[in-house]
Order: sequence, then structure tokens, then C-alpha cells
Amino acid sequence: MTTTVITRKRLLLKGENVTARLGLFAALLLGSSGARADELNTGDTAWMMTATVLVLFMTIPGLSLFYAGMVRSKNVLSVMMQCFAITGLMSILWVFFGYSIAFGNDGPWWGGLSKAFLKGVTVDAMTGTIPETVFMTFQMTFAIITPALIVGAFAERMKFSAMLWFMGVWVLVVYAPICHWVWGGGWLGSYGILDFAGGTVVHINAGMAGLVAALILGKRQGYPDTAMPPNNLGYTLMGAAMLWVGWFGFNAGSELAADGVAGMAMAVTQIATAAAALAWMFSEWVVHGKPSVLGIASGAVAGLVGITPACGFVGPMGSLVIGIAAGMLCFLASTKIKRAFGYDDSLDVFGVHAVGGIVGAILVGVFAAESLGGAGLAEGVSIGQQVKTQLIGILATIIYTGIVSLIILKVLDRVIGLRVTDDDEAQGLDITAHSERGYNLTS
Amino acid sequence: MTTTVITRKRLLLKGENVTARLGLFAALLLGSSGARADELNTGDTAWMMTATVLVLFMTIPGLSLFYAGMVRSKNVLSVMMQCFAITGLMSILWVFFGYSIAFGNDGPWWGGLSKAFLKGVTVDAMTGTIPETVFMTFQMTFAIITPALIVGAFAERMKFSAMLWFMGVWVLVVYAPICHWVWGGGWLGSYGILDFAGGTVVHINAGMAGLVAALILGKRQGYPDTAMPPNNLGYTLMGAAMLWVGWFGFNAGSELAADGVAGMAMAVTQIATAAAALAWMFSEWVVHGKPSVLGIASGAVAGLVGITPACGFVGPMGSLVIGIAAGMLCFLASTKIKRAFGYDDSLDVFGVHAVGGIVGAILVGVFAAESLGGAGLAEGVSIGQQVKTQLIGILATIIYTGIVSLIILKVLDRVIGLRVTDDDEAQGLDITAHSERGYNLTS
Amino acid sequence: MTTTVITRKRLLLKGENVTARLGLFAALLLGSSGARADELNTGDTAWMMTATVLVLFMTIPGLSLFYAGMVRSKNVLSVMMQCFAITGLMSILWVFFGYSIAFGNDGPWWGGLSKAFLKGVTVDAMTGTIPETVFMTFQMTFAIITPALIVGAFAERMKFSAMLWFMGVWVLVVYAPICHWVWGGGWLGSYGILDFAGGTVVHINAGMAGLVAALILGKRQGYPDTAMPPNNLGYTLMGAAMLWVGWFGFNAGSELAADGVAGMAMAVTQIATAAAALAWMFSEWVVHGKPSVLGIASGAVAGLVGITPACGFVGPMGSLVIGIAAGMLCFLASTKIKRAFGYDDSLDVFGVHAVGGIVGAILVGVFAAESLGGAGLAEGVSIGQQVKTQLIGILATIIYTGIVSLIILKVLDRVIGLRVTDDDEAQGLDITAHSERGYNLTS
Amino acid sequence: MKMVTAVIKPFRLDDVRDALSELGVKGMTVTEVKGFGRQKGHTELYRGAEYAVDFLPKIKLEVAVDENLLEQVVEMVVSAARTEKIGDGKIFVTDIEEVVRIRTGQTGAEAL
Amino acid sequence: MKMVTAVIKPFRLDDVRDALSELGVKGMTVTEVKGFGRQKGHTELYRGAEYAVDFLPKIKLEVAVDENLLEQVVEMVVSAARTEKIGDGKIFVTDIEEVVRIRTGQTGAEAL
Amino acid sequence: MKMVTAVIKPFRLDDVRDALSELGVKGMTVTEVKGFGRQKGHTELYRGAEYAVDFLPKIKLEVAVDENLLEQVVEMVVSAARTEKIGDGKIFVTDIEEVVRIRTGQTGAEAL
Ligand SMILES: Nc1ncnc2c1ncn2[C@@H]1O[C@H](COP(=O)(O)OP(=O)(O)O)[C@@H](O)[C@H]1O
Ligand SMILES: Nc1ncnc2c1ncn2[C@@H]1O[C@H](COP(=O)(O)OP(=O)(O)O)[C@@H](O)[C@H]1O
Ligand SMILES: Nc1ncnc2c1ncn2[C@@H]1O[C@H](COP(=O)(O)OP(=O)(O)O)[C@@H](O)[C@H]1O
Repeated sequence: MTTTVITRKRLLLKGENVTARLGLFAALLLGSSGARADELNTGDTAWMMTATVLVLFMTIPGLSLFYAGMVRSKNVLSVMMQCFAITGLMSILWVFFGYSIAFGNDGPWWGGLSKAFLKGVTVDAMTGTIPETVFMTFQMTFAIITPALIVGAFAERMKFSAMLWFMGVWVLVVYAPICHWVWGGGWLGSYGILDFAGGTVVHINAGMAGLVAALILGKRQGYPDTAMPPNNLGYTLMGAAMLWVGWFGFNAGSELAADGVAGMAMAVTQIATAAAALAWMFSEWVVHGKPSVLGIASGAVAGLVGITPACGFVGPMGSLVIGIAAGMLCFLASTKIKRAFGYDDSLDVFGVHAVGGIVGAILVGVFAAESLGGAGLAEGVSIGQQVKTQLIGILATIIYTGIVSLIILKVLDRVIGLRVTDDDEAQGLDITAHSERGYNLTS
Repeated sequence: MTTTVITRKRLLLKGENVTARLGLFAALLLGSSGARADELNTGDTAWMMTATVLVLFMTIPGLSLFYAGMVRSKNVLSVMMQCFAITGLMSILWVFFGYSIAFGNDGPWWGGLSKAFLKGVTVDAMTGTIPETVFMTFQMTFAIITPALIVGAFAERMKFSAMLWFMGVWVLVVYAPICHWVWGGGWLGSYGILDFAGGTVVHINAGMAGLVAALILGKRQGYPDTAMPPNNLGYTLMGAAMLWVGWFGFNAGSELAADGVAGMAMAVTQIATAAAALAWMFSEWVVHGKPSVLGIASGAVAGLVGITPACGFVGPMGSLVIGIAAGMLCFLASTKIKRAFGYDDSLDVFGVHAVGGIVGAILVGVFAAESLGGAGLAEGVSIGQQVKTQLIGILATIIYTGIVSLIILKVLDRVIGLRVTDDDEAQGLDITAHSERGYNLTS
Repeated sequence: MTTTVITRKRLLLKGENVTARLGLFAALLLGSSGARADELNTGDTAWMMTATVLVLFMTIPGLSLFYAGMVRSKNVLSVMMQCFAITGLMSILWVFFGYSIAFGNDGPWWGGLSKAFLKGVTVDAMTGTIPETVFMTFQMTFAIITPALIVGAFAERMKFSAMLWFMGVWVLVVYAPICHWVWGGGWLGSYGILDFAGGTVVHINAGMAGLVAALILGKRQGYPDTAMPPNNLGYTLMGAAMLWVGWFGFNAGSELAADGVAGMAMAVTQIATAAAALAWMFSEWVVHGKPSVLGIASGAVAGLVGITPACGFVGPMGSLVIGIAAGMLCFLASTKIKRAFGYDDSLDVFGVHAVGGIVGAILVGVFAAESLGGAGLAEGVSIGQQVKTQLIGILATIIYTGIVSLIILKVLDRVIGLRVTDDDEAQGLDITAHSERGYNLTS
Repeated sequence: MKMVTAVIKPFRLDDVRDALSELGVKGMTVTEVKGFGRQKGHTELYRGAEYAVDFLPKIKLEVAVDENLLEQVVEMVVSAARTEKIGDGKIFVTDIEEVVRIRTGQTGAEAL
Repeated sequence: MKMVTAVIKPFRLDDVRDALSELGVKGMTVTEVKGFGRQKGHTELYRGAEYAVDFLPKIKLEVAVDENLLEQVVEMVVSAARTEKIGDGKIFVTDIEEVVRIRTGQTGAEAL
Repeated sequence: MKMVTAVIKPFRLDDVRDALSELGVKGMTVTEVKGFGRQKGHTELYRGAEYAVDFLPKIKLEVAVDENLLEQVVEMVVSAARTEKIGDGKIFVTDIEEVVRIRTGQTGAEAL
């Protein structure tokens, strides 16, 4: 059963015969009735609607709070606003074009426009055992959170209008195609990359785009000399908690069914996250003398990121190693390496999402091996070969998103300008971009 | 399939034969076993328990945060307290009488008292394919949030005791009967009104009751000259996010099953909400020069309200139009119209819920048409006829809730008084009504 | 295997034949296919994955917010940090040893180490109708929240390192064994105790351990003369709301299936919680003259605790009585009794969890009786006998956790010290233990 | 040059500012303070623990004025801040030896 | 009339207020401030970025008193606020030229 | 003994503190205040209700200094706080009659 499960998501979308993968329960039904394999299963549907809700919950309120707590109080609303507006805009663009580009047809590069404006996504359309409407909405929540993750990289200095333009273009020309490559029947999926829930598609992609944006926008005024203490670490920790909670929809939901693989995805997600939270906390305790709230929260997110590509393929002990590795390496990336290079990735989108995604995307090639407790690699594929495949997927993602994000940003900078004025930055974006104040606690 | 879907919720409860609507999966079971149609389906049950949790989540913490962030800091707790106490009180009253009045028998006006104190709602009782306990609790969460919505209209000035009395009476003599009319086998349902998840029952009802309460209580001291800035727009945006997330339980849960209709309800809810959030945001950007957090949050709620009556009946493009219309019209109602008339509906319960509900309740009559991508109107019913039916439902709701709410409030005002003293209002309700302070951030 | 597991909480103990309770649907499958009863059911699995997510949601963010709002602002982060770090640590220890100790084999005292490091918990392993991975993770969330509850008792004064050591040892030598006694096939379960979701295992256990910790650590500086106002009651109320919402996973999830019992567990949880919230609120209103946010929030939690052991066994009216009793008695315990004895249980872990748990654990023995609307006691068992059984379970828990917690704490105090220095306590744990500040609202 | 320091009720601030602006006062500095005085505070109650909060929110207004405006300013503040209920607050007048406008380095009356 | 301005440790406030009340002082105004001095602050650390916070929370107490009470008031504040650890704070005495009670318009000692 | 009270822009605080430390000033007290002056504020807009916020965040710095340091201190503050844009703030110098260090009871210059 294992090897088939591995590719569930990809295969479903490539229209291959999925009967074998539906498990005994479905087989039983099929056997006794001769029904087609795309019969609606209420349990799978119940889980996938729940999973969709959970992934939306990750972005709003989860990610919004996680990010909003880390900026200075004069920008607390601006970050939340960006996440919220992205949620609105991506939903519409996904319906218009994104879904079709990602999941229309299965050419190597993009899915075409045959499903643009949700053509054919009717109340009866099915994706495997669930309604296609649910699959479309589930995937939409991924297309929402990925751009929203990037917000952290340029927080406290980007123009709201430029942000909207960037994200709107980016989701169509960067996110949707990469999503197609890996999950929509495109070349990376065919090539054999393992990415259960979005190590390349979501995290490396967002992390790299974030780095490019941080470099092009330049540092915040006063960085790194001025203290820029988080305005509300309680928000950040609660946001991390909501990300953790919601991430089960992201990871176990990526199975598109309520089955044993989903159950294992849930278990290993919990293990890796716990391990990474502790790994970052103890690393910091050793290096800086104290464990911190920001540290443990960041560690949990690093673990969630790290296990994302791996969650349907590895076993408990594999997830433990992935969690520890993600926690420690993201800690180094976000504290030491960032400081060494001097770029201003405000909230460490690169250090957590790109680095954590890379750690997970490589290690899944190792721990998916049956000998290491995983679900097993494809027949005849060695760990070394799988890791090579993974590296190619990682590189392809980094190069494509890096270059195209750069182009979009450069063009926008020329046309409308990316950065707010110095005065607006000093006064804060809440007042200058939105005419509102975040806290007004004395009236 | 379409015409049956329209009445799904009502018919299920009226014990009519539902076999046709259960889809292939159930039919299969039925075919092979001859079991009765009210066999428990674990997938449907799983979804409906989840949906119930989600609707509770909308009120506490969602709505509480949404509202609490908008008032002044001296009243931040009072608003949360009202929502929480309503949650407690409505639960008990629903168990005692409300459920029976709404869903007891199917006379035209009310359901009688045959199910008072949950008589007959045993562990084995079924409602369609789910346990009746789950159906009862799901509907309870609607009976909780509807009164809680009204709180926004009289925020910052109503006596807590009077609020409890008002809500307690209101839920039994206004909410439960209207719920019965539309969903419990009453006259409006029989008449053919389309209200999938509560455009009339919940939103127009609450919005109108709120307007009456705002008018009878009168303006807050200093309104509209004194600045009354929201104390914590971060709370408001997070509350809006939680409402958005929880609303999938409200809308897709109203199908009472994990099926294709629920999936479509989920998809169109997302689309309408996104569209409305953007519509309000861009309207404000054009009219006032800047997009705001309060604006986009209000827009999202307006979209959720607008799609509520329509979500099981319309397709993606219908939902897009409904979202845009709800966003723009609620924007006008809450900024321009309120100011023109001068009433003090503190947090725009009328402007968002009544107006959004009306927009959705009318437009569902249009976009439910199969030609416009909807599930289809009943046989022989034209768009014009359906819209007329919708208007009658809207008017009936407005008139009934308007008059009865007025009477309850007038009586209570005479007997115990509705409004706090001027001094208490000036000092804030947190201290004067609850002996507590919301924020104490320096010790 | 099925008979043991599906029956888990209720029937494990009563040893009844469970086929009848699987409902017609499952019976149908069994009948028509001859499949083994431990076939995966997607609906049950969907619900249990959701329930798992909900219980995690109770701890982070729910409990963290509930507690964090009650302490002084200088300790707001420390409390959240403790809950979060516990989440990480308990997850790992559960995977390593805890799960095996609790659910390995079914000897009377502990489960042994046969499942240590999740040996045998593969992707195909089943527990009843759900994957064992899901069962393991669901139970893990209980092993997370139970220690996290204790945090409230020693808030604002315990060393972070000592806290980690205490919790790490405690979960393995106190929690996991008691869990085994009641749910894992141990002596208390065999003896016939009724504890559906954790009155003894979770609440009395945590409440008693908390009392011991509060006594051994001693009072906070200045207690009870100095005012120690909660820094953010909005957080506390939102935390209570999240606990309420998440608790449906805890209680209805403990059925391990999406069936009629789960549905009833959900309904009675709602009723008892509402009743207890109102009971505490009105008690306070009568005794102190005003209803308060902290009161109603505490009442809701008291009700949730009270119904926990009872939720799968009692009917609506039984739950109403349990809720009222829990609300009123926990009110007395947390206001009058604590003050009379003078111990400093900072956030009333004993007064709410131990007292509420005892109320529920006793009353389930009464209201489980069929004559009182419950699911029925085991054949031949009278109410009096059942209450005696319950008292023995309560006493066993109190004595075991009391003594072992005391020993662990005494040893740790000697070896590394339990309490922070006076200066650190005065300055607050956020700065001194974590080098962070909770609020930084003016930059 | 004199400093007029007024402790007033928060909701009178806008009126006082407007009154002073009318007199031609160009600037002032405002601090959120807590006042203790004859006006009684409130009690708070948390899980049975009751305690009195005697400090009430007030606004402290500091206005540097030229001697010749002093009397008018004091009168204006009194009339704009007065509610005739206990707790209306106090005005303190103190002497300023020197004033400097940081931007320009101007001193004395010019600096205001 | 003199203004006694004391910068003290926050947790001494209640004692100081009680001590002054015993002396018959009827009112005072309190501000949350941050103090910089010999007492060292703490460091905060966010994702590897460490920085020193030298400003410590203090309470500034302002009490207008009649000359004849001045000495007693200062002594009382000193003894009630003293912990004998670094950072106990300072007392500054300045002259007040006039006091007005806003509610009544009373001036001078009557206004206190 | 003189009290130098400076109202400055918040982000200049660190520079001013450093400058004063260099002069040998050992302590100071800082308050978050709101300033009203020539520098214009902003407007806020909530659901169509627009209103002007004229009070801007400022920092009030109080430093007690010995007379002989006065001039230098004032100059230092001016040069460290100046941005040459409107709203840079003011410095007020007032007389202190007495200073006491609470911890030791020292008075006068010793107390600083
Ligand atoms: N002696 C004093 N020194 C400094 N501030 C004072 C003094 N007395 C009163 N105040 C301030 O004036 C405010 C109002 O005083 P209070 O005695 O309550 O009423 P009233 O203004 O009517 O006399 C107090 O809250 C306090 O801030
Ligand atoms: N020259 C000064 N001017 C104004 N305030 C001062 C001055 N020196 C000290 N302070 C205030 O007094 C507080 C305590 O001073 P510090 O030097 O830390 O200890 P000590 O009170 O023991 O001398 C400081 O935090 C500051 O608020
Ligand atoms: N007469 C005054 N009394 C007290 N504070 C003043 C006075 N005038 C100005 N200020 C303070 O100085 C700040 C700066 O003044 P402003 O007129 O805006 O610009 P500038 O400093 O360039 O003259 C104000 O925000 C206010 O805090």
C-alpha cells in the first residue's frame, strides 16, 4: 500500500487509476456495487472541509498574529491588513485563473486556462472521493498562505498598493506554475519529487521570494543598530499556536482523505514540530543563556515547515530527526547567518521558511526509505537518487521564483515604486497607509 | 437534483422522503441493505459536529473580539461579557423551550412545546443522517449568535441586566418562531422562500432588532461629535478572521451533510467573502483615499452575511456578484446612510447584517436560477416570482422582529430601565458593571 | 481488538458486547462484507483527527491565553511560554514512553514498554475504526493539557528549568500510569469507574498536583495583601472561549467515533458549560453585587471540567444539574475556601479543576442511571454502588498524585531549586527568565 | 516666562485645548497621569479578592506662557476644565528661567 | 507653596501614599516614567539581536504642599520609599507661585 | 541646582541620552507625553467618521543638573535632539530648591 500512497496527490490529479489506493473500505463498497472510484466519501469530504477551514485559519488569524506581534506597534495593523487583503485577492485570482493554471490540464509547465473562472467545477464534479469544489477551495487556501508568508520579509516598509500588485502577479506567474509542476501533473511531479504538502511549492518558494523582496526593498531605517523590539510577543506565540493547530489541515489534509496516511501525517507533524520547538529553545538557551518565547515560537514554525514536504512519507523517528534539524538550522539561519550577511528579512521568512523547507525537502529523500521507517521510495530508487531528485526540485524552485520575483519587483519599482517615504516609515504604516492606530488603550 | 436541494434542510426535518437527495453513496448503502434513510452516516456526523464547533467559535471568541476591538477601552470587557453571557443563557433557553418552538411540530407559526426540555432527543434520535443531539446543538449555536449580533447596536450604554432580559425574551418570542417559519416547517418555508443558512432568520432579524434597540436606547454621550476610536483594531481584524473561518460551519454546515452541496456552499462562501472584503476596501480607498483595517474587516463580514441565504443555491459567479454588492452597499449603509439619518448603531449591526442580509436574500432569488449558474429554482418558478417570494420573507421578518423587539424593549424600559446612568457611561461599563478593567499593562 | 477499543471508555469497563452500539451502518458493512470490525471508518477518522486538533487548540492557544490574562503583565509571557514548552516536551515524552506506559499492555498498574518509541504504531495499525496514529496523537493532546493545567497553580514564581523537569517526570510517573488505570485496561477501569473524558485522569489529577505545587513553592511575594490584578481579562475570556470550543474535541472525541454517543456528549457538554457559567455569574452577582468577566469565564471552565467524566453517560437534565453544581461549588472553592485556608494557588487550579472534577466524578455515578436520563449503569449496579466506585477512583487519584507530586517536587527543590529569586520575582519572569517583554506598545 | 501645569479630567482636554488656542497659545504638552485626591475611586474584584483603586485617570497639561498671558490662560483653563464636580483638578504656576526652541535655538518668548 | 517631586520605585507607591495621607496630605498626582541612573537595566534578546534597556520603570509623584509641611513630607517620602538598594530615586523640591482648585477657583493653601 | 526639561522627538532619545552621559550626567527621568504645537498631526478614519489627532507622541526628559553644567547640558540636548524639522521640541529650565537621594538621604549636588 505504501508506495501507492506516496503519490496519492499527484496521481489523483494525473488521472491515473486510483482504485488501488482507496483502501479496503472503498474497495468493499466498490466490490459490492461496481460504483466508479470517484464516488463521494462523506468521511473524506468531512475531513477535507475541515482541513480547508484549518488552512484558512493558519493565515487569518494565525499568521497575521504571528507576524503582527513581531513588528513595532506603529506597524501592527499594517501587517495584519496585508495578510487579510492577500486572503481576499488571492481567492478571487485563484477562481479566475490560478486554479486552472495549477490544476487545469497536465502539461509539463502549466495547466492552461480550461478551468478558468471555475469552468466545469460544478456541484457534482469530483476529485477522487471528494467534491472538486472542496479540492479547489483547499488548494485556494494554499495559494493564500504562500504569498502571505512573504509579507514578513518586507514588513514595515512596503507600499500597500505595490504589495497588492506584486502578490497578484506573483501568485499567477510564480505560485500557480510551480504548484502545477509538483502537484498538477507537471514535470517535477513526473520526475519523482516527493513533496507531500508543500516544501518546495509553498515554503522554499515563499522564503526565496521573501529574500529577493527584502534585498530589493533594502533595510528598514535604523536596521540593525536601532532596537526594534516586537510589540506583542503574546500575539506572536498565539499566532504560532494557531499555525501549529491549523497546520494539521495543511499536512494531513494533503492526503485528500481521512485514512491511515493522513493519520500518520498528523502524528509526524506533531512530533517534528515539538522536536523543532525544543531544538530551537535549547539551542538558544545554550548560545544566549536563556530560552525565549520568540525562539520557541520560531522553532515550532520551523518544525512545521520542515515536516511539510515529508509528512506523508516518513515515520515517527524520521520526523523527530527532521524536527531537530529544522529547529537547529533555522535558528542558525535566523540569528547568525542573517546577521553575518546583513540583509533585513524583517521577520525571517528566508531563515525559517526557505531554510526549513530545504531541510525537509532533502531529508524526506532519506527518511521516506522503508528501512528508515518511511513509507518507502518508488521501486528501484535509492536514497541517493531520491535526494538528487529532491535537490533538483529545490534548485528549480529557487531559481524560478528568485528570477521571476526579481523581475516583477523591478518592474513595479519602476512603475509605481515599492517603498513608502522615509517620513511614512518613521511615523509607521498604520497611520500613514491606513489612517488607523493599532492600540488606543486609554479612552 | 436541484429542486430537492432547495428544501433539503426543511424537508429533512419534516420527515419527508429524502432518499433521492442523499446521493449515490447513500443510495448504494440503501440499495444493498434496505436500511431506512435515517441511518447514521459517520461522515455527515463528523462534519456536523465540526460545523457546530465552528459556529460556536464564531460567537466566542470570534464575534466577541470583532466587537470588543471597536469600542473604547473602558468598555472592552463589557462587550465580550455580553456575548459570553448570551452564549450561556441562550443555550439553556434553547434546551428548555427554544428548540421545541423552532423544530417541534410543523404548524405554520410555531413548533409547539412537544420537545420542550429536549423531550425525545435521546442518544438514538436521528435527524436525517445525523444524531438529533447534533442537529439540536448545531441549531443552538445559531440561536446563540443571532442575539449576540444585536449587542453591537447598543454597545457601550445598555444595562447588563436589561440586556439579559431582552435577549432571553427575544430568543423565544422572536428568534425561535422566525426560525420555525423558515426552517422548521412553518409558513415561509412552505411559501418557497430560499434561505440556506439564515439571511432572514439570522441577519435581517438581528440587524433590524439592533436598529430598534439603537433607536430606543438613544445615542451614546457625545455621539457623533466626540471621537470614539476603536481601542484595538487588531482584535477586530482577528475577530473578523475567526468569523470568516467559523462561518464555513454556519454555511456549509447548513446542508447537514458532507456532500457536494456543502462543498459548493464552502466555495461560494469563500468567493463572496473575498469579493466583499475587496469591494469595501476599494470603495473606501476611492471615497476616503485610504484602505483601512476596519473597512476590510467589515467588508468580509458583509460578504459572509450576503452569501448566507444563498450559499447552497448559487454558483461561483453568482457568489462573486453577491459579494461585491454586499461589500459596496454595506459600506454605503454604514458610512453614508447612518450618518445621514443620525442614529447611533454603535457597531453597525443594521448597516452590515440587515443590509447585507437583504442584499443576499434578494439576489439568491436571481442567482439560484440554473441559467445563472445556480442550483435551479423550483419547477415553474421564474426569477421574478422567486424575488417576490424573497421580498415577502424579508418584509415579514422586518415587520415581525421590528414590532416585537420594540414592545419588549419598551416594557423592559418601563420595568427595569434599559440604559446605564450617565456617570456609569462616562466611566465605562467595565468598571461600573463588572468591577474589572480590561487592560492593566504596567504591573 | 474492536470490542476493547470502540467500547473504550464506557464499555471497556462494563465489558458489554459492542456490536449493537456500532449502529446500523457499521453493522451493514460487517454484514455485507464479512470484513473485520477494525476496518477504518473515514467518518470516525475525520472526526477524531478534528477532535485531536481541537484538544491541541485547547492548550495552545486556549489555556495559554486563559492563564496569561490572569497574571500580572510582567509575567504574561512566562505563562504562555510554560504552556508552549510543555506542549513540545510532552509530545516527545509521550512518543518515547508515555503512550506505551498508558496504552501498551493491559496489566493493572501500567502498560509496560512494548510500545515505547511507538513500536508497532505503523501507518496501517488500527484502534477500533480509526488509525492508531490518530488514537495515539489524540491521547497525546491529553498528556499535553494535563500538565499544562498545573502551570496555573505556581504561576509567577517557579523556575522555568524546574518546571520542565517536574513536568517531564510527572507525565511519566503520574499521568501515564493513572491514564492506564482508567483507560488503558488498568485496575480502576476494571473496577468499573466511569470517567468518559478525564475527570480523574485529567482534572482531579492536575488540580491536586497543582495544590501540592502551590503549597511547596509557597505564596507569591505580597500575597494576599498586594493587589495582583489580571493584566488582560480579554485574553482570559478569549482563552475560556477557546477552551469551550476545543473541549468538544476532548469530550465528544473521547467516544473515538462520530456516533450518537459523541453527539450526546457534545450536547451535554454545551448544556453543563452554559449552566455553570451562569451559575458562577449569578452566585457572584448575589454574593459580591456584580457579575464579572473573570467569574463567568471561570464558571464556564468549571462546567467543562464537571461534565468531562460524565459526558458520555448522562442526559441533558443530568448535565444541567452537574453544570450548576460545578459552577457554584467551584465559585465557593476559588473565592471563599482558598481565602480561608490562605494557600496561594495563583490561578485556582485546585479550586476549579480538582473541585469541578470531583463534582463531576461523583455526580456521573448518579446521573448515569437510566432512570435519571443517563445511558444506564452496568447491570446490577445501583447508584449508591456506582458512587462508591467513583469515590474510590477519586481517592486513589488524589492520594497517588498528591504523594508522588510531592516527592518529585521535594527532590527537585533539593537538587536544582524550584523558585526564582526574590529579585527575579519582583522584576517579573518575562525579563528575568526569557529576556523579553510582553507588551511594547509605544514604538 | 511661566509654566502653567493643570491636572484636569481627561474628557475636558479638547475643550481646554480649544480655549487656549483661541487665546493664541501655540503649543502645549500633555501627559496621562493618575490622580489621588478627594474624588473617590472604585473597587475592583477578582475571584473574591477585592481592592480599592484610589488613583483616577487624569490629564496633566503643561503650557509655557509669557507672563502677560498668564492670568488669562489660568482663567481659561479653569473655565474650560470645570465641571463643578469633585475631582476637577488643580492648576500650578511655576517660574521658567529659560526656554529654548530646539529646532532654531531661539530662546525666550520667541521660542514658544 | 512647594512642589515635591519624587521619582520612586513603583512597588513603593502604596506605602508612600499611605505615609503622606497620615501626614494629612489630601492629594497627589502620579506618572509612570522611565528612569536612567546608576541602577543597571536589563538586556532583551530577539532572534539573536541583543540590546540593552537602560530605562527602568519608575513612578513620579508630585505633591503640592504648604511650606510648613515641606520638611515632614520630604522625610516621609524618603522613609517610605527607601529600600536601601540602588535605584531608590530622588526627590526634587521646587517653588510654586500659585495654585488654583479648578472646581471652586480657590487659590493658595485652600486649593490643596 | 536646575531642572532641564526637554520635550523631544521620541527617536532622538538615545542620542540625547548618550550625549548627556558623555557630559557626565548620571541620571535622568523620561516620560512619554503628547505634544501639541506647530507640527501638524494626522487624521484617523473609522467607518466614515473622520477626526483629527493633533497630539503627537513626544518624549519629556527631565535632568537635574548642577548650575555649572547647565549651559553645556542645554547645548548638548539642542544639538542631539535637533532634526531641523518642525516639532523638534522645547527646553525649559527651572530652579530646583532641593534634591534628595532617597537611598542615602544625601542632598544637593551629591544627590545627583
Ligand atoms: N496636593 C496635590 N498635589 C498634586 N496634585 C494634587 C494635589 N491635590 C490634588 N491633586 C490632583 O488633583 C486631582 C483632583 O483633586 P481632588 O481632590 O480629587 O478634587 P478637586 O479637584 O475637586 O479638589 C487629583 O486627582 C490629583 O491629581
Ligand atoms: N539627574 C537626574 N535628573 C533626573 N532624574 C534623575 C537624575 N538622576 C537620577 N534620576 C532618577 O532617579 C532614579 C534612580 O537613580 P539611580 O542613579 O538609578 O539610583 P539612586 O536613586 O540609588 O541614586 C533614576 O532611575 C532616574 O529616574
Ligand atoms: N508653550 C508650550 N508649552 C509646553 N510645551 C510646548 C509649548 N509649545 C510647544 N510645546 C511642545 O513642543 C513640541 C514641539 O512644538 P512645535 O510647535 O510642534 O514645533 P517646534 O518644536 O519646531 O517649535 C510640542 O509638540 C509640545 O509638546
